[in-house]
Amino acid sequence: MSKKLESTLKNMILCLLLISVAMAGALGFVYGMTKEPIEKANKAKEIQAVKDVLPEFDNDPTIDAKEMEGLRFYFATKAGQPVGCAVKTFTEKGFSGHFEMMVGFKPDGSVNKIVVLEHKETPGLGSKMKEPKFAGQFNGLNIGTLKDKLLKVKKDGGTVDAITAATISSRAYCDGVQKAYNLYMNKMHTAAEQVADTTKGVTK
Amino acid sequence: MQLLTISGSPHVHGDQSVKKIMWGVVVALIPAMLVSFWYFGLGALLSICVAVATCITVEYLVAKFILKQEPSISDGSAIITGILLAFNVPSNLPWWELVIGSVFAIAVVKMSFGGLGKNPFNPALAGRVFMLISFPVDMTSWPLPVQNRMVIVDALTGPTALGTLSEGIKNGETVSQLASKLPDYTHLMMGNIGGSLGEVSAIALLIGGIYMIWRKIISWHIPVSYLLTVFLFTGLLWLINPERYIDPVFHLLAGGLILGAVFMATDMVTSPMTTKGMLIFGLGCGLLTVLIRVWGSYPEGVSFAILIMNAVTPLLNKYIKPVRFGEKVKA
Amino acid sequence: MSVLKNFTNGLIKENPTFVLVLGTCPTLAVTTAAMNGIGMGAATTFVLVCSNVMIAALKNVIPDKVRIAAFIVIIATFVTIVDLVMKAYTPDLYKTLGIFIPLIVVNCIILGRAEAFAQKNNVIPALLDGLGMGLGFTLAITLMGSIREILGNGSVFDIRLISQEAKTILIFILPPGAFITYGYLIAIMNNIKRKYSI
Amino acid sequence: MNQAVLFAVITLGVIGIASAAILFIVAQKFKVIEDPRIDEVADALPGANCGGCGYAGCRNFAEKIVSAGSLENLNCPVGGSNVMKQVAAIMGLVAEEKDPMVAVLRCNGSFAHAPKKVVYDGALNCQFANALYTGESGCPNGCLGLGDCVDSCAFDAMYIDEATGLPVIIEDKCTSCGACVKACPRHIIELRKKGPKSKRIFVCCVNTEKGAVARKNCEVACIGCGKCVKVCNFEAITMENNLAYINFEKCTLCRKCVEECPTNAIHELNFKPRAPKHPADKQEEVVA
Amino acid sequence: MLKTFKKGGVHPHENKLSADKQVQMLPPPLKVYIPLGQSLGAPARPLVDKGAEVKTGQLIAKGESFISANVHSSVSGKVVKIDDITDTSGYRRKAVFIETAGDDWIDTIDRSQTIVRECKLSQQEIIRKINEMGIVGLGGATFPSHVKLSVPEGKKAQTLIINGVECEPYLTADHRLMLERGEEILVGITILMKALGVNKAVIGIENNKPDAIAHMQKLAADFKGIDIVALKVKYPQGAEKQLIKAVTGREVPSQKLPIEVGCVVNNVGTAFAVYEAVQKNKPLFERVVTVTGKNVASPSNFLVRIGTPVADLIEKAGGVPENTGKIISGGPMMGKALNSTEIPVVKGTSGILLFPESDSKRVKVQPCIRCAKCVSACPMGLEPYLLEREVNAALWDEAETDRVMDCMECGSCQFTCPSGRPLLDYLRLGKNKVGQIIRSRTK
Amino acid sequence: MELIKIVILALIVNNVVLAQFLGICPFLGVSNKVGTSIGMGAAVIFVMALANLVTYLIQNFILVPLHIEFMQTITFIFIIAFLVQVVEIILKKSAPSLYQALGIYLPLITTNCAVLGIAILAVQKDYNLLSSVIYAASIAAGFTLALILMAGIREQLELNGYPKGMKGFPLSLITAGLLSLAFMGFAGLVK
Ligand SMILES: Cc1cc2nc3c(=O)[nH]c(=O)nc-3n(C[C@H](O)[C@H](O)[C@H](O)COP(=O)(O)O)c2cc1C
Ligand SMILES: Cc1cc2nc3c(=O)[nH]c(=O)nc-3n(C[C@H](O)[C@H](O)[C@H](O)COP(=O)(O)O)c2cc1C
Ligand SMILES: Cc1cc2nc3c(=O)[nH]c(=O)nc-3n(C[C@H](O)[C@H](O)[C@H](O)COP(=O)(O)O)c2cc1C
Ligand SMILES: Cc1cc2nc3c(=O)[nH]c(=O)nc-3n(C[C@H](O)[C@H](O)[C@H](O)CO)c2cc1C
Ligand code: SF4
Ligand code: SF4
Ligand code: SF4
Ligand code: SF4
Ligand code: FES
Repeated sequence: MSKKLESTLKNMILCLLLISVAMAGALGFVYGMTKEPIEKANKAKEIQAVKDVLPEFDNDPTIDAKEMEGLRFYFATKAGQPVGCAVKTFTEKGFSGHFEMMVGFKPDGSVNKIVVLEHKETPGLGSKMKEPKFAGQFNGLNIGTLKDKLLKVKKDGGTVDAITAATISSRAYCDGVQKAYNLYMNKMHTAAEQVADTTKGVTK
Repeated sequence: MQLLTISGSPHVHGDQSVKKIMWGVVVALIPAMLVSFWYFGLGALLSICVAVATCITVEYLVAKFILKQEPSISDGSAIITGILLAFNVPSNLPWWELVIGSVFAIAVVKMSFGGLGKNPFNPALAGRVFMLISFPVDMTSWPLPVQNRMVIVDALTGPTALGTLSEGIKNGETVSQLASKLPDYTHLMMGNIGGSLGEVSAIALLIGGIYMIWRKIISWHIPVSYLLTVFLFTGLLWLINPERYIDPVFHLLAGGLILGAVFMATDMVTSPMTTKGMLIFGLGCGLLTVLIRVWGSYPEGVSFAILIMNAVTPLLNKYIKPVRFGEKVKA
Repeated sequence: MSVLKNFTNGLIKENPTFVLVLGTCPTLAVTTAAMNGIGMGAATTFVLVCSNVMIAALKNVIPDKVRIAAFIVIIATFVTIVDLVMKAYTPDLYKTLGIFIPLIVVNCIILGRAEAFAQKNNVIPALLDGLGMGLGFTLAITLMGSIREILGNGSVFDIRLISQEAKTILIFILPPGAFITYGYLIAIMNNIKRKYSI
Repeated sequence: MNQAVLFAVITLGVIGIASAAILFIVAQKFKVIEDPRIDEVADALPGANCGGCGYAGCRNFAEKIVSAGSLENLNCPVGGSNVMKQVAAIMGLVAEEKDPMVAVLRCNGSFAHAPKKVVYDGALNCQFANALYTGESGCPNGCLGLGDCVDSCAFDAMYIDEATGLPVIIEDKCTSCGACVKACPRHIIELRKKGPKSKRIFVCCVNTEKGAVARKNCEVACIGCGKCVKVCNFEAITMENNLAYINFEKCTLCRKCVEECPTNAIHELNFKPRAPKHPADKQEEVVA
Repeated sequence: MLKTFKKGGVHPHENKLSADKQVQMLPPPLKVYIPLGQSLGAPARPLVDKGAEVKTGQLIAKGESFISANVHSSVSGKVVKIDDITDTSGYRRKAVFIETAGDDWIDTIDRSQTIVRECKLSQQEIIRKINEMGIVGLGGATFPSHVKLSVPEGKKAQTLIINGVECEPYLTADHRLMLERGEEILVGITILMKALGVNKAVIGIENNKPDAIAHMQKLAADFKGIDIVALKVKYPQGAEKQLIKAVTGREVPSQKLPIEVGCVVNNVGTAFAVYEAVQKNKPLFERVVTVTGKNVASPSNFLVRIGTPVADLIEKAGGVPENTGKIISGGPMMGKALNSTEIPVVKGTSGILLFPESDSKRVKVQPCIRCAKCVSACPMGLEPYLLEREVNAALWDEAETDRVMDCMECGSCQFTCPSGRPLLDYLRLGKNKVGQIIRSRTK
Repeated sequence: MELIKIVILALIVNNVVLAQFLGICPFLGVSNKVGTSIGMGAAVIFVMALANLVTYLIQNFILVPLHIEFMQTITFIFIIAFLVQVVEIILKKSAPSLYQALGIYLPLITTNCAVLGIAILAVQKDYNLLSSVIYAASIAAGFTLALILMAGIREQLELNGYPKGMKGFPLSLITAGLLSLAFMGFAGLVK
């Protein structure tokens, strides 16, 4: 083995500097390479989530997405006609606190479909809210038709069948959907039409 | 004359033995067992049999074939684990889940550490928590006391008193609104309520406890300091806001507190060795129980509280020493 | 020493997971499913191989006093590369592995091998050593992931073994299950090793 | 390329230079004089600071090694035996080239040779039994058979023979670490030269009582008759306190004494069984 | 409420089979083996040679170091040899072998039965006399009494406590002595008080000897400053520190002597021996020994010459039953198991106990279940279960900080342990080792 | 209130070791003696608080303004390693007794993935400077808690004896598993 470099101040600094610079350069290079794919991946994911909860659309809902009270609203149009709005909503009431979901509303305010995006609920319990058995019961549901326009589990006098032994998660789920509904119906309905108008304008 | 025997003193031995202690506990468990048969019928009997049989078999097999030591089933400790494990589950728990829980309790929690006397955690409790987390649905659907004792699995289920309370409070209801849904104290004393097999009757459990104290199997320190802590702590909360926090008597009688304080916190293997340590142990159990019951997401905190204090026990043993003779400066 | 031995060493005799018991955090954290094991293993192996090779190549120009600092920079670079690449091309896996990708940088296996092996050997053995260690790690955590997934979720590599509705022993995909599974796997490994005196 | 690369390079470069400089200055300024071996040992260790050795990092482990001065119970699981060998070299702990040694049991008071006179029923611990009484056979020096030595052996090189009640040393496994020698309260075990082809001759008794008393308790006791001393041509045997001792440095393995001993207290190990009265054979052995 | 000590303690079956058996005087045996080391401390140096003729009471070995006691011949006859004999220690030690011929006492001994109450000797003279006559504590520890009576500089004795507790099951020697020689004991106590310069003495007697309490109370009325205290029955009340605690409420600090709290403790037998030595010039060459056991034909109390082989005694009590499994010198809680019947009675022998085979084996050892019964049984406030583990793991430093040296080997812990663990075996080992370490440190 | 929540969450509910699986290597390595684990714990608390302070500054005053967040891992680990070394050297010289008590654990901390992990997590959680430091300190205190409990149990196991086949890591891991089981009881204490 040949002799190692001495640990003098000069050598130390030089070596570290060189390695740092080289490595940082390499990193910057890779960063540049992956920057776009990462952004694309992120965007694809966002759009995918919207696609999951809404009927077919042909615009890019991420462009005009609006933010309000921590909720994010994506407006979808097809051939200039509004087909619905996907709301990225959340709740803090889960068994393990915060979780996020995407709720797709049709223009009339009824639910098209709901997906859970991110959650920490217990596997096998709260996590069952992802399964169609539970999530399916919301499809087509219009909260406006419910008593007091409130979404509640049966235990609390509502209509939703809670997941067995996971009432807390079910309640939280309802809470998230309710929040999305309220904002959508009260504040965002008009915005949806505007978006539809602008896209119409564009397509025309 | 035979060959003489040589050994160091003492040459006589008292009349306590591990076997006697363990069977004494089994005897002390009988009143609660009878109550559970009465209210939960055949299902209770079956659960106890399944748990005990599994515990004994697993202990035998592990000792004999894995640890290659002499199996010591006859000391009866596995029977206690089995009974207490069954006591801690709903009587309609599917039998195979109880079997898995028992295997965990004995094979993992007890025998992995070398068997009787070596385990740092209470096997029955760890087994129970294991099942609670693994099979939360079945472990939280409580059968109501039965009308027909010959039915094994009763379809009728309902929440425990603590479950009702916890749900209600989380849902924003007040104690007085909930009062009508909660069982009254006589029911809590007698055991005519939904809940785990063995935890329902406060009286039967206390009889067992007094028997054990009389037989000098356990000392009073842990149960008394445990129960007293819960009483005082919940009492304080109740005084602060009786609408948010229910009264201390309810906390004493509901759930597995008495079962835990009398039979499980007192497990000598996993509790401290000095009286001062025992008092602190009881205090810790009490505080944690209330903490979990009142603010945690589990309606019942006894199992977790005792398990956590089990973990603290070695430290208590290390730092809390008995008062040595001649330690106090002369009177 | 045969060159091949550098490679096989990490698989069994000095398996980083079961024998050296290093890099325990990812082993416990990401093994909730078998697939995660492969992902994490691949990422770690990549970093291990690249940094081993690089360190072996540069060993003579790095002064002793800044050795560790230099190693860290090198390792961290490769970790960041993996991080970026995974973010770009396997975003879902990246999400499940979460913070444990950047943490590869402090994974004891990597720095340990850098110090113990790469620093003292040439490029080829260092490469094989990294590959062996990485593969040993991958195999081990995939095994553990499979066990936990089967017991806790009733599936393996997302292939369902029992019906969705059937009950599984949930605890195995929760933290206590991780510790306990790992504990028993090491115990079994030790006993096998002793028996066959590997 | 772009800004990002530029900033990355600058940032890391600056941090790199700054750290190196600060480290250098701090290290110079706050220099503490230590045993230089600590550095050497620390360098030999993997430096993973994983704590696998049970100490707080490699350096702490190195300090421990240097302060302990031995490697007993100290091991680095990451580096393995290679690293430990290097460390041993730094510490100067490599066993100098010595004749290989092996543990030897110097008591033959088996159940048959030294029958029980009493039954012992206490803690299974030689040290305690030794403090309590002479032993089941009545011999105050003999093996108690409770296995303190077996427990002390970290290499599984010993076991208690159920039939004789005496420990047995497995020569191949014995590393001559000497743990058992220290463990035995009766000083029965001795490390002796392994000898050519493991051949050894030694007095298998440590009883210092007078001949008649010793003989009463054990039929294979050394009775201090002195015949072996006389017959040995190499002055290898000495007699002290009624007990003969064979110095393994001087013993030439001629086997004369073995035949001479009236109680068969002198043992020969790993010799070819001798042909009955064939002097030529004996001659050969001496040469070997 | 009767007085007792507070912490720990146990209550074994008392089995005082020989409580109402009068002390029988045994004739001198045919041969005696008189060990040279019969007290705590160094063995005495023999003054006679093989073939020498000796008289009963003659000094045959001199205690020469500070803690050491004289040894006297207990018979008259011829010295056969000075050789090793297995004694109570379980090991062979030097002893003087004497073949008896007649019973010829040295002249200075006053053999009359009259009780001499008055003692004109000064403090120093009393102590010298006690030293000369080879008096050692007869309560079990055989500590040379003259040493104990020489209160160290700067300390002051306030109370003499006389140990009439006899808390060991089976033993009745002290009990009988109090009933039969009460007055002599009281005179002995006044002498001890004088030697110590105290004017207060307390005799502690456990409540299972009501006759002795009553008897002593009646006699003590005649003596100034001597009180009788009845104590609740609890083992090991007879242990020095526990007795002081029970009687005075004071606790002797760890590793300190009773004098620290102004007390000196002596056994009733010692008081009697002191009486005989000082008033009658009689050296300590005989003592009361209880021979008992459930299948001993006639449990008895004997006045025995020191050096008598145990076999002789047992013969007198009905012989060794066929099923005997264990012979113990002393009580069942603290006594030593003997490995032969040829072992001689020594000054410290308070009883000989025969156990049938069925009671001789210990119960099966099981793992500790951490029941803490040993902790609550230990009168010294130790943690026997922990000390056992520490000794087992050779953690001597830890054992020392956990006060292994405070253990007085009473055996309460092992007695209570439901798992039958050999706690005391390990504790002794620990004391041994830690003692060595401590000594090597001070050196 | 927010801060108290952070403390409770970090200390027991989401215990780093028992629930988040960070810093397991030193947890298994240094938990054989209670005394040692107290020292280690104190050192970890100090270093983690300090590290989070510095990484917070770097993140918010260098990486974010320059848009080079991708350099996070490399700069953080570099800074942490550097910090630990400097602290160690200074401590050794200027406070040898403190060094004996805490300093010897410092090198072990560099490779404790909890330090880097928590620094990154604190950034992800968007904590402000104070919260970030408090968060790190309580996480480290949670680490210490787990370490000390574990050490107590292991000391007891060592004395009591255990099956041969379970010696070392298996026994520690199973004990940790049961400890983690017990700690699940704290779930939901703070939402
Ligand atoms: C380990 C464990 C995890 C749990 N996870 C959840 C959960 O994710 N979501 C939930 O609503 N309940 C969960 N629970 C159940 C709650 O504690 C509570 O029992 C239940 O939500 C309310 O009971 P119910 O649904 O039967 O009315 C869990 C219970 C356990 C034991
Ligand atoms: C080494 C040693 C020194 C002693 N020194 C004295 C002493 O100087 N004065 C004294 O009165 N007693 C002394 N004693 C006697 C003790 O106080 C005690 O009486 C004796 O050990 C017997 O007590 P026991 O039978 O309760 O064990 C000493 C004992 C020992 C072991
Ligand atoms: C556990 C234990 C029990 C004892 N029991 C008695 C007893 O019952 N009677 C007695 O006289 N001495 C007993 N002793 C001895 C006393 O502690 C003390 O040594 C003795 O009374 C001192 O008197 P002496 O020097 O005259 O023998 C006992 C000692 C111990 C350690
Ligand atoms: C008073 C007492 C209480 C006990 N409690 C329990 C218990 O709660 N759980 C259990 O598994 N075993 C219990 N046992 C039995 C035994 O101690 C237990 O199995 C050991 O922990 C196994 O080593 C108890 C024993 C006694 C004497
Ligand atoms: S303890 Fe050491 S010397 Fe003794 S037999 Fe074992 S390896 Fe050989
Ligand atoms: S050789 Fe020594 S240590 Fe070994 S069994 Fe015999 S007496 Fe015990
Ligand atoms: S023998 Fe020692 S440890 Fe045991 S009870 Fe008596 S004093 Fe305590
Ligand atoms: S009495 Fe025995 S079983 Fe109980 S704690 Fe003490 S040693 Fe253990
Ligand atoms: S991998 Fe987390 S500390 Fe080693």
